[in-house]
Amino acid sequence: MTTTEPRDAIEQVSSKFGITPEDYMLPARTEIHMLDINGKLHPSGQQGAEPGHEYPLPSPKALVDAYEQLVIGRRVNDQNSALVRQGRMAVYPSSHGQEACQVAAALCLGEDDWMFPTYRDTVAVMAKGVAPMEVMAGFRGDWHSGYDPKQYKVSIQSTPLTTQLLHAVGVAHAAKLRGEDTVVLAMCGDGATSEGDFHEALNFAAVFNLPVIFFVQNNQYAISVPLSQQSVAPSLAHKAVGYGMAGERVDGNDLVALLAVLGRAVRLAREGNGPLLVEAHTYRMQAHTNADDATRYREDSEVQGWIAKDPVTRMRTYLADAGLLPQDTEERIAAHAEAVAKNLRDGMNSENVPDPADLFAHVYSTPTTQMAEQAAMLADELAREEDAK
Amino acid sequence: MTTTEPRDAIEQVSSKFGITPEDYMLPARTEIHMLDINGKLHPSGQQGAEPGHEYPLPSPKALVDAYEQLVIGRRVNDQNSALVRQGRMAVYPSSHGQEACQVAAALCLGEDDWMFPTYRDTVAVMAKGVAPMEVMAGFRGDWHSGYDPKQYKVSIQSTPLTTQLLHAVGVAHAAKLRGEDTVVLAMCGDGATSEGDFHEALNFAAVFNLPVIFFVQNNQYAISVPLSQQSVAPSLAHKAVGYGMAGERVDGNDLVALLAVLGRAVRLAREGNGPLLVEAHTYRMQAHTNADDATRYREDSEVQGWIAKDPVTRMRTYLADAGLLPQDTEERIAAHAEAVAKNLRDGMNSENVPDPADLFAHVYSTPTTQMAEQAAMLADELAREEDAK
Amino acid sequence: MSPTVTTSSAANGNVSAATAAAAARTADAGTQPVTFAKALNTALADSMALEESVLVFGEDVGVLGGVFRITDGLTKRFGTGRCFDTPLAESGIVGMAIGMAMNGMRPVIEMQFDAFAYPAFEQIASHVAKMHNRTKGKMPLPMVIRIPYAGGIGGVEHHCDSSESYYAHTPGLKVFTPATVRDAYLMLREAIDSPDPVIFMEPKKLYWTKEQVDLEALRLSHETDAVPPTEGRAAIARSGTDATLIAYGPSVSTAMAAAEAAALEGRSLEVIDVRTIVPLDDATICASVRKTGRAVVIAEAPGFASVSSEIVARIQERCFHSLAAPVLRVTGFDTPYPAPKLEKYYLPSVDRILDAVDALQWEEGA
Amino acid sequence: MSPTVTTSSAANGNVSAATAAAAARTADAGTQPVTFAKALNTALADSMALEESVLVFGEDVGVLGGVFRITDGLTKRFGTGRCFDTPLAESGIVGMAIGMAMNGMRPVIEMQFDAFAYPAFEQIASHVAKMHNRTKGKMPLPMVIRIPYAGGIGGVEHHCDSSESYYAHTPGLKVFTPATVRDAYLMLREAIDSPDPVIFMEPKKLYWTKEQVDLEALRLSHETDAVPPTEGRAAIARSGTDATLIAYGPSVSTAMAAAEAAALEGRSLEVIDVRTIVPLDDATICASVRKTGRAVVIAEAPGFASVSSEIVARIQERCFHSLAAPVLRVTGFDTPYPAPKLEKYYLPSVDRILDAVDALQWEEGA
Ligand SMILES: Cc1ncc(C[n+]2csc(CCOP(=O)(O)OP(=O)(O)O)c2C)c(N)n1
Ligand SMILES: Cc1ncc(C[n+]2csc(CCOP(=O)(O)OP(=O)(O)O)c2C)c(N)n1
Ligand SMILES: [Mg+2]
Ligand SMILES: [Mg+2]
Repeated sequence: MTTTEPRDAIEQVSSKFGITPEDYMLPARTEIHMLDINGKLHPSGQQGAEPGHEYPLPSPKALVDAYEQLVIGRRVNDQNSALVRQGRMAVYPSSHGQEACQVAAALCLGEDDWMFPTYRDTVAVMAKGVAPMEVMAGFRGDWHSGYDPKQYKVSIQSTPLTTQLLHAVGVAHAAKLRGEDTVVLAMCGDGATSEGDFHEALNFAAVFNLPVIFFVQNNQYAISVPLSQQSVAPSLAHKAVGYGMAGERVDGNDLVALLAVLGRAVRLAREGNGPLLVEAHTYRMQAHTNADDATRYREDSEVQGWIAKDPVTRMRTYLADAGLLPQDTEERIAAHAEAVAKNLRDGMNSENVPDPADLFAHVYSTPTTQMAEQAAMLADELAREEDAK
Repeated sequence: MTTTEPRDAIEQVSSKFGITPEDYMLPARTEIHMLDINGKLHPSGQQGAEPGHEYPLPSPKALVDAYEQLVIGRRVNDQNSALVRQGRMAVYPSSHGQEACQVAAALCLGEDDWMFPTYRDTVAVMAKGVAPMEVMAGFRGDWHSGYDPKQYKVSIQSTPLTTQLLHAVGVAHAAKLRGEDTVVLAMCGDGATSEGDFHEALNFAAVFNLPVIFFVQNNQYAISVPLSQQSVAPSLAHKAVGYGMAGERVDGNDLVALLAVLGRAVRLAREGNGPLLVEAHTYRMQAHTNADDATRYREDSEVQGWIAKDPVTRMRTYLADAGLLPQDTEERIAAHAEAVAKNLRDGMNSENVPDPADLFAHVYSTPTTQMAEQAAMLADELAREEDAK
Repeated sequence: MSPTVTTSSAANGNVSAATAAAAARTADAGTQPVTFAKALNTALADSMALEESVLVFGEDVGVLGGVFRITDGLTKRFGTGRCFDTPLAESGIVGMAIGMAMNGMRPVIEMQFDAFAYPAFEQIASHVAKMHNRTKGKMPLPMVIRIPYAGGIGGVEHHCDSSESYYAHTPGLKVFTPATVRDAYLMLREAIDSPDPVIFMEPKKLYWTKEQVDLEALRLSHETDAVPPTEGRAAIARSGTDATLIAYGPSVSTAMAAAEAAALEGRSLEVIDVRTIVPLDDATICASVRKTGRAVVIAEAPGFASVSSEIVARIQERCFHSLAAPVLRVTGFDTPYPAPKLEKYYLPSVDRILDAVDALQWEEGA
Repeated sequence: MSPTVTTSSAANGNVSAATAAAAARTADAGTQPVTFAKALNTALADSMALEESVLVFGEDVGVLGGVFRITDGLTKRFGTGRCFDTPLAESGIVGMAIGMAMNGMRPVIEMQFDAFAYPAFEQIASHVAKMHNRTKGKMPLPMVIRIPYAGGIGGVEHHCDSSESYYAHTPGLKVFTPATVRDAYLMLREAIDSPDPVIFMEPKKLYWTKEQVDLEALRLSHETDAVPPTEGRAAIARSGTDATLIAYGPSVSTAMAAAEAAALEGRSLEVIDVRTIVPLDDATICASVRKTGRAVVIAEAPGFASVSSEIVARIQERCFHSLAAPVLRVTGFDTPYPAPKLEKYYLPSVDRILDAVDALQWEEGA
């Protein structure tokens, strides 16, 4: 990784591209899109990129691998929603409709790169390799989080909005200070961009010239609040300018474009060009969570309009047309997805009873006197209950 | 005031100017400046504005009135710094060197318009008409704030950085809901732009299309931290873009340019075109406060360089050259400034002993039982002390 | 789970028996089952109808009506100028509300959940709490910050904090927390009318509980000052003679259930519903403890350095010689709020309260 | 104002007399007057020298050395990679520190003043406090948040808050506050070594106080484990028999002065310096109160729902039958911290402490 003075980074990278810093920071005039809604590839000059800055098409292998994750992601979303309906799980914020973003977020990263996901990014977390049943611990109410962030380089799925972007900045900063070339992908939604921590995270990343990709899934809603009441900027990607950072927007239902845009962003960041902001336009096809009633704030016709843009269908059509999906491949992928779903079902159906003593075991590294006292009190209470039986 | 849908405001106003929304939002390519450092007027085409968007020169009367406030402002700063050195006052964050910004901030507003100042904006607060000794209550340690914000439409001088910008947004929002055409000027420093509340305030103002001017005095330092460690954006005015707001930067030591830029900003806001962000480039000539030692973090040569750009000298030269400063005017202004200074000296020299009972009187509108109990306890204690004498 | 609140006449000396009886008569007429949520919703609507300066805003409070539906129908009835959604930023919401209160409005804002008020902590602690004092009363801030709080609903992390102690410890804030449907209505109206800022803590597990009340009669009582204020007046939710249980918000119903269970065993417990944590009604609490000689304070929040510590400290400061045993506490543990499957071990339970009552040194005492 | 701390052997049962004597010998050699600020500065430097992962950052901590000069010289000695300024954003500072701690560093960050930590409240309450627990210990967060706090320096508003109760009430945080120069050094080193996040509250009025200490000897003692940890161990700052004064941070010196004054009047007061508010050393506090039968708790913060309430509550819960009088409190009033000219009326004073001691029912008691 080259170490550049933050103030010079934008000058240097923009001159590499032969453009002004402002043009580097401002997103391309339109979003980047590679597949049209029928799964046909847009001609290279019509993919939204500024002339001379076209994105290369990812390799066939990369595309098929990504498609496999896409199919699994859809299956995970639908399986989990079903488990919620069956009462096996308390809550699941589904990313149905956003699976292309989820998959690209995981696949653009190298093994030592970190991801900072939100509650909605379960599919991305699994696609980065976290064991599904470890991911599900939180949703089934066993414990707040069930996997080891260090092992997978995936932080816990953050509930307090946008707070995790700052943690991402810290992880990148620590890595940079040690001379490691780790890239960090930090995820949030459109609504979350309004929080103060969004601003602080982007500014810190820019000032310290850190390799962080801020990846905003603009799914048009923050629970019931549409984007128009969240921001009146030309796009969320335009927010990059205020931090001296590059922004780009991309069709969030187009897995090919996402792989291209996030791929380049990761490369630029790893090369020491500082952070980038990528906004993906997508749509939350289901309610915010199962506890939400989306009919109160949006028309069904709007939802229907997005079915035509479904990321899975588009990708399947494209790959099939390109001859990249022979029947055995399709079958293998379908079987894989089914296996994942079965694993989720089996896992959720096997009862897990957390140990009440755990309440006190992890508040501090070593329980304090107070923790020990309170643990003893509960243990005594439970013992007496046991005796009374 | 026309009521425009927030999303359309930028489209409408930019089309009025015959430019694209992005060009409207991005500041002019350079800062706006009207006087050069020798007090000569730049030719109209060389004042930094985009061609066709030149700012008109304020009227002679406006310029002389502003100059009067400028001279008073300088005198206030120097008198207060002297009072601190003499131990008559605990602390005074001087705006020496920034008086042009201070004066323009006050004079661009109408009587019903509100101002939200910081600890450093004492001169602006006085220029808006707040009685000087009421302003000084805080600095002499009598009480946290000494004037009635409603009476003067000047909020208390805010210490927690950037928090006041949101209050400004609320005042503007309330006025707008009642159909009043109040404009609100919200002030902060360069360092303060890094706080989350800055982001939230600008976004709220833009989303609700409120008539708020965010006026950033970029004096190059946040205590010891230079701008380069605060932001790597091309300018602070560029932050406007991320909110769908217009930005402009201006020479903050050029009172003529400041009056022109803030004047137009206030007019645009009052006409319903939404908020604007104005960044003034200036310099904090003295230490952060008397408690600070600026030699620890900046070279004296840097400070010296800014003496040549002194806002008072430049303005005086310009007005004198233009024949707008006959001797009697100069004398009247000098006498006025002296009178203000004497008033400050006299006020600070007359001892004021706050009443300890006030500790409890204003925590709630009507003291609670607890307040009454604690007030009685203190009163009893003081009575016993008195008896013991 | 619908405790009947008997207002203590000691605490409300200024209500004539006649007025109270009249109110009771009116109440009987249109009484029907009403949820806690509906009472709050009606209080908002009634306040907005009466006073144009009352505004409601926050996250999802507009067309959705709030994630708990407390603001349901307000945008439709009063327009988007009176009840509206904001961008997603809590400091922004509180900060903007401050400015609105400075400029003649009475904002009533919603924080979506307890832990999501924390981004606004600086605005609350440094401005909401202090504006009136720092301007020597020249700039009052009539505003209400509604915070759904506490647990018992199997919520995920950050959705179940009992955060009342942070606010109670901050001078300049008033902190209200109703425990009954009737109080939900009356206390919210009172909070909105208050010239001081009020942190209005709503026990979210109570939103769906029902009580027989007549909202129209309550409206009339409130608007004609026929009911005494709740501010600074604890309610004696149940009379008793042997020991006093002191609770508020979500814990009142647990305390009532414990008192009922204790009664079966022949022990008469008095239950005090604190209602307004700030200002606290020392008088009612102490009068009860002086009478019973024993007390247990119950709260969901972690006990350490909390409102429950304060109540214990005050009782022993003020009623020391009436105490037959130390004042005990039954609170949440000093741990983060647990995941759903463990919350039953965390929350103060009837059994745990009864254990504490049993521990009040009955042999040695009076 | 430089109280000598005699470490209670009760609280530190594991220190052999020999080790203590050895430490005392070493200490005598290089002893010189050292300010509280210098002790903190040296603790930071020694930790950084020993351990590469220790980083220092915040507002103005780099070339300026912090507004109180606690980080003076660190950038020069360790480079801008180890001690550096950040943009002006407290949530950003804490949030970035969390990420650094997640990725192998031990950040020690400075909040410039007490009230300016409030913008970071969400990061502190929802993440710093909870990360270890929510990951079942898989993701510890070794980090220290240094907060200059409390008053007595004639500071303007928002610069004198005693905010320790907010943190003490939040499970998962440890809260340390030294009252002596020696403890300033040792406790900061201990905080930096701690695997858990520590809120390190520095009483700003003590920054310029001096004590005779040998910093090099302290360093050696710390690095060779020759001194017992302070965590969870209150210090008996002065021994006495008639009543116990319990204080921490800025109030310890006031309590010591009160004890001295009381001694002149023939009353023997024991003074306990709490040192670590979380975890709290119940044992030492209760042992003292059981011995003396009387106690006054002293703190600058508003008393309501505070650390001082907790200490009172615990004493009466645990030592009820040893108490000859109610435990009293001398605290800041329940008002915002006042402007400089009024702070002398607000702060716990020697006289007010003596009044409280006088009120401990000496006639009726044991
Ligand atoms: C700080 C904070 N405030 C409020 C909430 C409650 N909340 C949870 S999700 C959500 C909407 C988020 O919208 P967006 O960022 O667009 O993400 P999406 O749910 O659409 O993926 C809200 C308001 C929260 N979790 N954290
Ligand atoms: C929230 C908050 N954090 C920190 C501080 C301490 N502080 C006071 S002034 C200041 C620097 C502000 O710099 P800038 O915004 O550029 O304004 P200037 O002082 O230069 O006018 C700092 C860090 C504060 N007052 N409020
Ligand atoms: Mg969204
Ligand atoms: Mg500055």
